[in-house]
Amino acid sequence: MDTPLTKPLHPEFKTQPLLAAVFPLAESDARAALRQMMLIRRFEEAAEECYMRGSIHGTMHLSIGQEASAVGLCLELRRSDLITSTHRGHGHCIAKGADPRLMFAEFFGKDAGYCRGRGGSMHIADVESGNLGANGIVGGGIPIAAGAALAIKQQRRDDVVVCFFGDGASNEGAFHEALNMAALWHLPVIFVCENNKYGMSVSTERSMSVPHVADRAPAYAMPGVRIDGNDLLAVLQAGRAAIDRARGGGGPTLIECETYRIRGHSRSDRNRYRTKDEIDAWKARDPIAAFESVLRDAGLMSAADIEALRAEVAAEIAAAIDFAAAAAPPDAADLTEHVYIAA
Amino acid sequence: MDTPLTKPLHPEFKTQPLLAAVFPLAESDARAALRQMMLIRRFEEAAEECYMRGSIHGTMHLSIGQEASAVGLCLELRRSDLITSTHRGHGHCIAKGADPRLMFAEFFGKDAGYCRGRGGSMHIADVESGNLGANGIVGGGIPIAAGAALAIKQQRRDDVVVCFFGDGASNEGAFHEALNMAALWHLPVIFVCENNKYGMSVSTERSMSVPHVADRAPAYAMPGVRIDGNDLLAVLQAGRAAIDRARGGGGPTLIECETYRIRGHSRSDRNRYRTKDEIDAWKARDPIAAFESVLRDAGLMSAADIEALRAEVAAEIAAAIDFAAAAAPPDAADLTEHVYIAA
Amino acid sequence: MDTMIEPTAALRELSYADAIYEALFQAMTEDERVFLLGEDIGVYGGAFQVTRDLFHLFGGERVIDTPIAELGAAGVAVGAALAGGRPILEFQFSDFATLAMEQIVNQAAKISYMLGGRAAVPLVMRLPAGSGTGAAAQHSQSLEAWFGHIPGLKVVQPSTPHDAKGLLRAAIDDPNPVLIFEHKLLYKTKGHVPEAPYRVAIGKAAIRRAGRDLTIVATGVMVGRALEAAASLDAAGHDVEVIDLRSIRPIDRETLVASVSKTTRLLIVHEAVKTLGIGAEISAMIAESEAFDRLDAPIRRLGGAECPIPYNPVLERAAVPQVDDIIRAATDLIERGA
Amino acid sequence: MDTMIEPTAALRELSYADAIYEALFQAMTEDERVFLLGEDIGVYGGAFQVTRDLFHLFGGERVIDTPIAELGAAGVAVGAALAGGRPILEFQFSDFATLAMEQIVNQAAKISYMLGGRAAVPLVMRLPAGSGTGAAAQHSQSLEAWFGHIPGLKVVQPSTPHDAKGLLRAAIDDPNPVLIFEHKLLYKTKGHVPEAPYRVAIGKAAIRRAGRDLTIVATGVMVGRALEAAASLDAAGHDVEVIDLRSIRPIDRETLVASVSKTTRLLIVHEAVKTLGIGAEISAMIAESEAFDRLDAPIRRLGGAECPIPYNPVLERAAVPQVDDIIRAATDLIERGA
Ligand SMILES: Cc1ncc(C[n+]2csc(CCOP(=O)(O)OP(=O)(O)O)c2C)c(N)n1
Ligand SMILES: Cc1ncc(C[n+]2csc(CCOP(=O)(O)OP(=O)(O)O)c2C)c(N)n1
Ligand SMILES: [Mg+2]
Ligand SMILES: [Mg+2]
Repeated sequence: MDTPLTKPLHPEFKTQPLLAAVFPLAESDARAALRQMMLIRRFEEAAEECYMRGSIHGTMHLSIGQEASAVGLCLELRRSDLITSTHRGHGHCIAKGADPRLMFAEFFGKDAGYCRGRGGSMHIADVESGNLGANGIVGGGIPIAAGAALAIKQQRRDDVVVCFFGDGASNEGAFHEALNMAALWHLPVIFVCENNKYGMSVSTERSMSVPHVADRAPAYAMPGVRIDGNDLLAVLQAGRAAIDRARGGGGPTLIECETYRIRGHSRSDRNRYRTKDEIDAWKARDPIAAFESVLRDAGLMSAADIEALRAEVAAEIAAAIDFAAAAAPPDAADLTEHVYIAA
Repeated sequence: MDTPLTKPLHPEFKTQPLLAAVFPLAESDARAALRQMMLIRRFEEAAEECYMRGSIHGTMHLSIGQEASAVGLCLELRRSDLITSTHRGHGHCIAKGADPRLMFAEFFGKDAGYCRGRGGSMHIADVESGNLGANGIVGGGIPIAAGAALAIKQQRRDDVVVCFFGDGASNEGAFHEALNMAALWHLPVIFVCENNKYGMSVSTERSMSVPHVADRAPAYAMPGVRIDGNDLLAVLQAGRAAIDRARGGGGPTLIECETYRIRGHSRSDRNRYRTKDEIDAWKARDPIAAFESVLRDAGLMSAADIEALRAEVAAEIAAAIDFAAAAAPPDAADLTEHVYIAA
Repeated sequence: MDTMIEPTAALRELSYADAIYEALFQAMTEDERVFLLGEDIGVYGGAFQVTRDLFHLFGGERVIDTPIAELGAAGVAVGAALAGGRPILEFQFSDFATLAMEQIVNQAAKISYMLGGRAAVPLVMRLPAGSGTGAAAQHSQSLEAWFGHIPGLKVVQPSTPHDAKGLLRAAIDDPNPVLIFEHKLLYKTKGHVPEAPYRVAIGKAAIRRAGRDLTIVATGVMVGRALEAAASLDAAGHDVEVIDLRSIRPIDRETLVASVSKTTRLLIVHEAVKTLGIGAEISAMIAESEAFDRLDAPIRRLGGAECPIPYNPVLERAAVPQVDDIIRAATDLIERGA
Repeated sequence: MDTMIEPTAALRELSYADAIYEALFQAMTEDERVFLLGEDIGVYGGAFQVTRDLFHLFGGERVIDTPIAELGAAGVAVGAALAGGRPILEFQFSDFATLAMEQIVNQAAKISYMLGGRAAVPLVMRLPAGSGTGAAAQHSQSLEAWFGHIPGLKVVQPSTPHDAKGLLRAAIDDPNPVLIFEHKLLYKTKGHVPEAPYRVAIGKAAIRRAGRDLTIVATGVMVGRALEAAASLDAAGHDVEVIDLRSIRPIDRETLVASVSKTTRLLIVHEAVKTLGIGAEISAMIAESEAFDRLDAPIRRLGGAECPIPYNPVLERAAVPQVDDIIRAATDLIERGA
């Protein structure tokens, strides 16, 4: 695998070594990882189709092309570990263990959805499986993640929090305030920036005074790691190290996953700010295809195994959509329910 | 002069050399600098006395011990250059050229005051001399300074903005957002952190994940300079370099002036968070006494010259207080005047 | 300059979004101090395509894509205004102004007063607001009442393309900070917009339909719904006056008091949550006024439900007043006092 | 549990600040999930000396001095609440909550709803507010109405040491985000405070003085001024009822409607700027209620002047209602309708 990480890292921090010679995943985990990535991909494609057909309304931010960071990080997590997610959060939600049926039910605005039809794509959450929620506010989840880590620490648990956010979010004051506190208090949180080169239409060159988000880590005396975010094994390795560190009381780490969003920012994006060439170049670095070839090369899965898995996943998503379509909508009379939790 | 800067700086940035062998100030400027520092000191002492006597109400944040950073920076500024200041802003205001009479009139709540009695100490400003104002909100002035620099740049002026703020303010999101934009857009602004070791009661060790505020500069690809903020000549040198750089289109610099606030945070501070020893050690490093001895050693001013200057300054402050005491209060009927500027 | 009728030619129509664009274009052409800043307002043309090609026409120094940093951007706008610029700041969604309240409320609104009138903050903020797009709770709020509570700010809410252009231009001319709440559902609505620059005075309501039986005061997207309701009510023999509030701060007390004194009945309709929405202020203002003694029915408000805006479209519709709700409330009021 | 009278012993008096301290101390002792965070609440004891020695008693993990980073601290509190903690966040001045509106309004207030009731944010925020200390425009605001406009939040404003303790304890028990506005001028006022823990229900107003001629609804520091005014009015033969609103969201509609139905006159007094202050909501609510038809005089509001709080003490006093203003307005109302 080639790597485009040509720019120098901040001198204090090294990038992770490329795909380790020794394959770092058990066979069952490898299959599970591929399945999760495929599930996310198929989920996103199907969500897009539903949106086009008009069975999903509102807006939607797809993570096609970014599956490896969600899956690589969450693979190493326990169910009692927590994540905070973003507006581009379907992948995180699935990776942490949510049920696509209840996710689609939510997108269809149904009462059976994770948010009882109140939240939709931008607020998808599954607190049961440890996902504290997507967030409509860029950077909104970053201090929340630090706070969840603080509570975990106070409770003497050895769980950790993984906080996903984008490159654009790292320009928000909330990023600065939260990373400072997390480092100061040695909180068990891993800050995972999915740097997909753009915050909506604005490239990192035009929004950030430093080339890489990881360059901001030293300002918090925090390890900053920059990796190929489309390489599942690289994500896994960096994630494992950071999670171990956090779990062991070593404090937070900032991981920057270099990746790319293949689709537009949201459904209304005309892609005026980037070239087709750029998109195509990244399509060629598809994280799923890359991991498939790793598995094939390692002899862990055959091409037929892989296609069978893809079919299995497609069937699961189709069933999820059927489930969601058949589910009942919420009752308009319940409009103001859940505004307050009863004491 | 000994220097307490023992902790290593961020490797990319060097501290300024200590007091240059060649004296960097014209004789008249040296006298003016000493006078300004003395004026601030006497102003602060007198303000404190007035407050104790009850002729000033509200609250008050004194900059005694921090005179060198205000004067060292402003000495290099033109009248058309701008500054933004803080809750601890009397020194900045005087250093930029305000009239102590109109400052005292403001503190006495008089109509002749800079803010017509509406602002008081926490909002002292003199737009005429280029001070856009103190600020009651920690960090509030930082993005404002960047914005003023943006306007200057748009207007093709070669003026600059000096933005004063404290160590505590550097933990605010506004700091991060503003420094990123200033660096990104190469704005003519100099960020001057007066690091006096505490944000109210919380030491930098307990509020910052890095030892020095200048350690945050690399996160914005901005030069970060740490200097002895009680050494007027060091401030002057660092300030001159940064101002020249900004004026020449080179973009922003972050200067961290290590200093100390001798008085409590505000009038209600019981100093529970620091020791008398620490305060005494810093009293021994008084920036005014230090500069006096530099001037004496250099043969630029005699002890008698210096005492004469001190007396001159004391008389000026006494006259300012008389002026303020005699001035008329605002008319309560004008309560809502100036809420809106007439078109 | 409020109503500038071009008597002969067929009336030129523009969308609300294009009317704003035109005001921006004209102000930027006439006054080089005027510049725009916001997220994705450059090549992208703005989330609602309001700034379109202004980046290409005026360049990156006058159409500035900011990083995603609302507090900082607002502070930059305040500073630029203090130093002689004429910034127009677009919040991508009004909800994100929650991040910038410090600069808007503590700085922009108060600097003139705190400095005894010795500084001005001529700052315009544009805030796409409201529900109806399925964007759920964090992208659908109507928070204009917050700003209406703050002395030092001016707040307008244009409901037509004509006013969108004219109020924006008045805001640009104004030496004080002005917030413009633009309802997202209005961007594509069309109406007559004169081409030459004009101003609509801030602080003046507009009587959109004269009537004798009831005054409906509506804001933003509700103005159209109130007019629709009025047309229905007309068919039922009820003659309703519809007032477009236009300005949240200051409120045009005079026009409202005169109307209610005439009709003796008042219904207020807005999308923002009812509790502490602008309807509360209008109701209280009328109750304190000389119109109080003329009231023949209790003052009634229709506002948003006491919940965040939900995602499900049926719930979302139920969360804010619709034409039927207005007809029902109006009928009730008219019949009650009769 | 609202009024817990200790019949025999002499009534124990505490200051308002000490009453808050006691509620914090008791809750922290009983429930180890409860912790404090804020600026200078540790060794310094809080800007208003409310947290005093709690840092020494409970240690740095339960009394956390945050960096000066209000948005981040609020987000940390939200996250901790989601993960099983019971954070109590002190804003050093309520004005600084302007920096945290995003987390308070978009996150804390809406998470339960957005997640269909599947998560709770049991978060208490304490906000020292109000003018009268010469701290000028950025340290003297009364912004409670903003939060009263937001579904998902609860907002209280205790006026006595008794309620300060009881409302805070109720807020700590509450699974929803609750904001407590504490007027700085009240911290040193004294009153009876039972030692054992007790709760004052959120959402219930208190009739502080029964009367027949006029209802005065007051909030926070204005309750004392209204009672002073009532005593003066009594001497002039006017029998005034004084209601302490206590809860801004939800409002105790029932108590207010009953009182106004009885007295037929209503004066509302608060320190916050009059326009769009809580008085607007109360006025509108009464105008919509069954009490409307019983009104013998227009509803009247006294609120803060339409300006930022000025520094000069004479101007500062003039900017908010004083006892004389209340007497004048009350007399006018009573005589007008008579
Ligand atoms: C506070 C805030 N500002 C702006 C937006 C509008 N917005 C939504 S996503 C987005 C881009 C975010 O960029 P990034 O963090 O890089 O995430 P990505 O979309 O690339 O995954 C913007 C500007 C928002 N939702 N919240
Ligand atoms: C946003 C905000 N938070 C808190 C405060 C209260 N406060 C005033 S000054 C201060 C300490 C500021 O520390 P620093 O920036 O280091 O400046 P210094 O006082 O040391 O000069 C605090 C917490 C404030 N005024 N504004
Ligand atoms: Mg991105
Ligand atoms: Mg400090």
